[in-house]
Amino acid sequence: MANETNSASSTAAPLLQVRGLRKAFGAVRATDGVDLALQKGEIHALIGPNGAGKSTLIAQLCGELQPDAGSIVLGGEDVTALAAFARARKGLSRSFQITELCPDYTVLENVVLSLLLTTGRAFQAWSNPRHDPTLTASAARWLGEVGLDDRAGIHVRDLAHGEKRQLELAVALARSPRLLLLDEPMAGMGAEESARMTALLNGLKRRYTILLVEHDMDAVFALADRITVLVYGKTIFTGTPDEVRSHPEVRAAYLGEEAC
Amino acid sequence: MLTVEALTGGYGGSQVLFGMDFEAGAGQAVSLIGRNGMGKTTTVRTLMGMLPARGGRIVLQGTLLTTLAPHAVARLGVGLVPEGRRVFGSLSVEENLLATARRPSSAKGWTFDRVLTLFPRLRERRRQSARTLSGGEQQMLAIGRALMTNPLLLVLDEATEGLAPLIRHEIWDCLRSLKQEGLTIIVIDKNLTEMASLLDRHHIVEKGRVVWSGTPDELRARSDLAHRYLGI
Amino acid sequence: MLPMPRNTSFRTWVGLGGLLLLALLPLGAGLADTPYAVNLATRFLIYGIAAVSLDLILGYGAMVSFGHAMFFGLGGYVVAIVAHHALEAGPLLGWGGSMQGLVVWPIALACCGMLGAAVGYLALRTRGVQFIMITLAFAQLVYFVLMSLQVYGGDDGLLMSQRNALPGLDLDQPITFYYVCLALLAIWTLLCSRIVASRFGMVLQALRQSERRAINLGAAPTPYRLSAFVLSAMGTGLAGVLWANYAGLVTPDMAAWTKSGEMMAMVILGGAGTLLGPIAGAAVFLGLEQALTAWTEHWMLVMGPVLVLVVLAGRNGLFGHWLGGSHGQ
Amino acid sequence: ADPVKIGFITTLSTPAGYIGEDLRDGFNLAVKQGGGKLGGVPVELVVEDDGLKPASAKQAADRMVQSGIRLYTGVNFSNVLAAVVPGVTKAGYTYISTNPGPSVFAGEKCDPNYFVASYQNDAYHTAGGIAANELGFKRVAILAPNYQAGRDALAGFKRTFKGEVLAEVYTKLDQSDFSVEIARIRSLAPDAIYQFHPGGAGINFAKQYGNAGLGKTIPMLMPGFSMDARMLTATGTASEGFYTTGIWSVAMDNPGTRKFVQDFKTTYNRIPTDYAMQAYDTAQWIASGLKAVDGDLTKNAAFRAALRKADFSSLRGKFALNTNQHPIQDLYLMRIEKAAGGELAPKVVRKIVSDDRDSYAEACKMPS
Amino acid sequence: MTLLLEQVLNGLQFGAMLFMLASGLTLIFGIMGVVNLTHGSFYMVGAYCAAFALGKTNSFAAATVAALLGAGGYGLLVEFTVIRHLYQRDHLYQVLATFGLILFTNEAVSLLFGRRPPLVDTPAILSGAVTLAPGLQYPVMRLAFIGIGALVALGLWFLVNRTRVGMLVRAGADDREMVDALGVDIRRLYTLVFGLGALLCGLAGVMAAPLLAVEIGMGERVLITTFVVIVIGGVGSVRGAMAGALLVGMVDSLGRAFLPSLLDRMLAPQIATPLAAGLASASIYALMAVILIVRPQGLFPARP
Ligand SMILES: Nc1ncnc2c1ncn2[C@@H]1O[C@H](COP(=O)(O)OP(=O)(O)OP(=O)(O)O)[C@@H](O)[C@H]1O
Ligand SMILES: Nc1ncnc2c1ncn2[C@@H]1O[C@H](COP(=O)(O)OP(=O)(O)OP(=O)(O)O)[C@@H](O)[C@H]1O
Ligand SMILES: [Mg+2]
Ligand SMILES: [Mg+2]
Repeated sequence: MANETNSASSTAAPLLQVRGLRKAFGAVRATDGVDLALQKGEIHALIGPNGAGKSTLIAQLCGELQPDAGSIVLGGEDVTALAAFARARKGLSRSFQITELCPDYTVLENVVLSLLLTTGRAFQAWSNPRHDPTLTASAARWLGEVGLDDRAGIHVRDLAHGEKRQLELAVALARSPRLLLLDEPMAGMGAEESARMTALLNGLKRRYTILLVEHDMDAVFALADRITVLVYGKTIFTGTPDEVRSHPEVRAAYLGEEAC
Repeated sequence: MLTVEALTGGYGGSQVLFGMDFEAGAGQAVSLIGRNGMGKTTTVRTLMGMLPARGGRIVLQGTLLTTLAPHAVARLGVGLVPEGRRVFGSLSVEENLLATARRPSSAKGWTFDRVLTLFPRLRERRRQSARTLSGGEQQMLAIGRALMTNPLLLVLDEATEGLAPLIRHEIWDCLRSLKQEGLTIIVIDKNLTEMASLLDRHHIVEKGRVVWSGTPDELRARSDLAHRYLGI
Repeated sequence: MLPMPRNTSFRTWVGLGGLLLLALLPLGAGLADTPYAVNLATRFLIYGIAAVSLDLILGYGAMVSFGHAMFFGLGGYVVAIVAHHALEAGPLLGWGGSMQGLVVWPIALACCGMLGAAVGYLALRTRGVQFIMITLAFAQLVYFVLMSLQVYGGDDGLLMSQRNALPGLDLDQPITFYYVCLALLAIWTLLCSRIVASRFGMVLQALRQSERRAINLGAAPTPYRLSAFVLSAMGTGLAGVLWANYAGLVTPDMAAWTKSGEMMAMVILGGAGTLLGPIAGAAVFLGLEQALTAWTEHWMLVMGPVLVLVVLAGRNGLFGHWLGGSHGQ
Repeated sequence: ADPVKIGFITTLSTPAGYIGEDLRDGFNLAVKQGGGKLGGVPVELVVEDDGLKPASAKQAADRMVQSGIRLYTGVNFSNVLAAVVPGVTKAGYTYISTNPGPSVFAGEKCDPNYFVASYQNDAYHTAGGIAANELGFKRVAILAPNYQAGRDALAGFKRTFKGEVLAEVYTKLDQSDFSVEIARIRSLAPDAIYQFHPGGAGINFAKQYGNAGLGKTIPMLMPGFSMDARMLTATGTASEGFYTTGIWSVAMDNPGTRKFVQDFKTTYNRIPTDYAMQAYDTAQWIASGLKAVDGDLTKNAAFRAALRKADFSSLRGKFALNTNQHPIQDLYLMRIEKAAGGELAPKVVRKIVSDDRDSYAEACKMPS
Repeated sequence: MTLLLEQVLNGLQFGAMLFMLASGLTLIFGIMGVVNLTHGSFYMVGAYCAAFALGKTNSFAAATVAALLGAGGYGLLVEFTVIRHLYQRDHLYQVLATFGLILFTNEAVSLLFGRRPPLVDTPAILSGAVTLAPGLQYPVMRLAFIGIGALVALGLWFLVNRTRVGMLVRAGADDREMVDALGVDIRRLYTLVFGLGALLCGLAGVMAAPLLAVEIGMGERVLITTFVVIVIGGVGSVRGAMAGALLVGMVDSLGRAFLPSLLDRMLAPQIATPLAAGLASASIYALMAVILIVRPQGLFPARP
């Protein structure tokens, strides 16, 4: 159900089309008229200073926050008014900047949960999903991908911070989403894990469409096809990594000396 | 300043620390680095008294810390920026900074104004409740909160997680000048290159032990170490 | 390498062992010449059903209902009222009433289900402490309604002078009634444990642990929570039905807040989120109360500290740790 | 021989616990005076707390029935009584009520094994209506909590009261502050009020009524159990001048009462309530029955016959049994006044009903 | 008209009494995160201590001191032995433990002080009534209640929102361990705040004692109503407790005062009387249900 995009239309029209999105908290305009288009199969990075409104934008895309104005179109369908769970069922998946997992479940169960909620048979009250070989095998495979295979039976509450971050990614990836929103997936991971996740995401390129929010510039420049820069709720620039790297305004507002 | 000797500890049934050894001289900056889940945070928590030490000693300026409660450790001058920010969500930015503040011993100490000058972003958000801050803003707040206790020893556990590059640079700059003022610093972070100019010593942690220690230059020279223990 | 929930087979064995023990109890009581023991044990079973039902939402869904006694009361009142009309008072809305369990019991459960759906729908708009209090509020409303039902005895309650009939069984026989209760408890517990381990149960528990995560995975919270709430209401209603038959009397205090508190105490005492634990919790709670009241009139002086100690000593009730429950931190 | 066991189920916990305590102690006093015997037969009291929960009481009763206890008493609330009595009488054992006498068991559901030593529930309230007439009150306001006994109370009063009821006020069951009702009474300015609130609520009402200064201007009339000895001490001077109705008072002038009050005071160090008196009477009555069968309760018919004779000297004076096995007795109007020692006590003003019998007896077809 | 005014004052006074209990509870419950059913017991202990001291010394001042010391001291004891181990635990366990404490306290009090409700008379300075308006006399005791309620409200609001203690307590509810790690002895702080809550109960106890029967179980009777107040007002905020207390006080009092005559005018008396009584009994619960359905967090939640 997740990946049935009409291929003919998807090459032409973007998978995600955001127009004029606005959200204010009192006097703070966290999202101030954002336009954004994601093509199917691209990794599109969203960068910007702290408090620029990236997480707020993601929250509106996934349906946790209702925008004040603007529209969100996913695969040709206007989803602006849909609740978060309904959007998730339409193939949207996200990771959280501040880890959100089920602490009393094991690592594997967390992934199984993610998978079983894509099957459309989640409201079934008899069989035990932990004994379902397709679910567990697929979940175990994803744990392998993020490097947590030896932690499968551990309760999430006993994991180290970095390991939770890895699991956070696995849970989001496992659903084979149509559109993946990643909010700082590398934050809290060590250098090795960051590199590993970068490689993993690189391998998923073209198969997955990803909106990537990240402050780890190595990862961003290694992965992104295009980069949008958000400052004070407004997009100031969209372009290829090279263009962004050399853009003076971006360097002043965000990168500092990093790009050298 | 701080000496950690043969420290062991862990959670409930599982042991995590198997004899940590390191020290930080007064006015020095040292790091704990290593892969995920190797026990860096556990070391910090044990140091702070948030977890009981099962063996070994932690001595701060001649005082044994291992039996003290966290607030007593903090009052000896240890300021903590915890992993995962842990700001007080229902307090405003201002209250977060003021609630646990302690008066500086010298005129040059940290005050509310000085913290807001370091992080202008926080000044803009003064009355906002900390729960609704962006991830990076929360991180700034956590650092500011620790500074407001005017510590002698500052412990930063992944304090730059989620911060934009520009801010990260500012923080490293700031730490450098703090060090110059005589503050002792322990950093846990993954940005080796960015840290290099601040640090006197690295400690690589592997499975609850320090397996190697040396200056940043020595570490740079030994690429095998970085590969073996840090996976780079 | 499939990590199964620990203790699954262990728990199954404990369950079966307990069932066997309970099944043999009347025999033992007969041998020991303490026929009253069967009566007492029947009480444990009835409250066991209520405790299991409450645990379903409390232990697995983190819906702390402080008003579950309303379903206990309603279930009891429905059968007692129908019996009252069948035996004494003449037709009710043109229906002569019935004493057939197979007719009346489902009606009672349906009533509880409907009340559960209505209360649950409204209460589930809130969380946490507010949920505790709004369920309490509804229970108090039910309590006041029962109090003011003057035709059905008001605060004096309503006697049910005869037990319901089940085909082929004589429920007036204490031992038969005991086995009926036991069978219902066993079936209900089995059903609940299947539900809890199922896909539905997995999502329900995920909603407890991290609602935000579950929603973003595509789970709509209300249908899951409401279904569990209704099921739980019906289970508690069943206990009320059995209680009315057992005691031959329904009173408004079946729906009082203290009753809800006692049910909660049973669940926690036995270990929330374990299903089997609450059954044991009910037995311990009632047994203790029974033993202490018979021993001294100052029994609360002992009972109170016992409850406190149980909380202070164990992380999850008396049996929670042992049964490997999922709840508690 | 083994002592005769008497099941004594009563409310000892909860705020109403003091009533159960007085019932138990009053009964025990009689046993103690008899040297552990009633009517020459050794008895053993099996006391159990019902926590004011009908279901718990029924549990306890069922257990005692199964363990072979044949004689029961002690319950202090109607709803608890309703739960206990059917099980006991169905088994063919005897129940003697020390306190409540609900109308169901006085009428159609009367039973040869069920006796009442106290009064039928309506008695005090119908007497209240008569007292109001005799005191010349024309316009009254009446108040009671919104539950069965409260509604029965006001209905009983209205049955005999001839004047105008200005307002019939039902208070909340657990209400503790009555300022609202008192303000309303003040604005209605009736000749008097009749109110019935048991336990703590009764104390609260009386205290607040007195403190609001109404005690002096608008007389208050109430059933005696709404201002028993203990409530009186807790209410203090606010209660001075209130009228009550009742069957007995500590100040009653007869030798039995003088001795009882004296003994009770020395044994328990407090003034007995009506409940204690009723329980004491119950014990004496049981003594007369036990004596007749020589402690053998299996002689059920003989025991019942002996009880029906009511051959004992009641502290209240006259005591006879109606066909429904409820008492026929006199009722008095009393007024709370300072006694010689300065303490407050209800003093008998006059007898207002002689040989009061309840109206339900006609509906009772007592099988013998 | 004066009747209306008087009934409004009655509502206010009932609200003030509820507020004194609710404010302490909202501190403990909303801010410190402990569902403390024992709260009503502190009130009872306060009232009993007052009655005891009054019986011994005949001085209301001594009674007040005894109530504050007794309730506060018992609060500290309970915190020290039981509650302090429960801050980190699920609400469920707090409910069970404090339920046990209620049973214990009730029985202990009845053993210590006997089952006989003791007498507390209104002190001389507070007895009598003042004329507020022509035809409107109002008891001084009740006016004092309203005044003290208002003072407590101000003081608490200041403490919670304007002092460092308030900030620290709220911070502790978010993350106890971090407050500790930043150098504040959170245990001691919590003990003191808990004691303060209990102290307020003692105050309510001694104030209520002249008006009400001092008896076992007087705590539970108001406990549920107090919870209703807090939930209506929004958990954890003093302002909310204030609003909730006034609302509940008014609805309850005015409902009892005017529902019967209102319904009498519209319906036949045999329907109107029981209906009015029933409605009055259920009014505050209905109020709570409606408010929670419209505003699930209550009127002024501390943490939106
Ligand atoms: N509920 C809220 N009320 C008030 N202000 C809010 C609220 N939520 C977010 N904000 C503000 O909106 C701005 C955008 O926040 P957002 O979390 O989207 O930033 P971000 O770009 O994700 O930053 P970071 O990189 O630090 O995570 C911030 O300044 C934040 O303080
Ligand atoms: N609360 C806990 N209970 C049990 N085990 C824990 C707990 N927290 C951490 N652990 C375990 O302790 C080990 C060390 O964890 P620690 O958090 O110290 O690692 P770390 O070096 O800080 O890693 P990271 O870089 O991911 O933060 C890990 O294996 C982890 O699974
Ligand atoms: Mg963000
Ligand atoms: Mg760490």
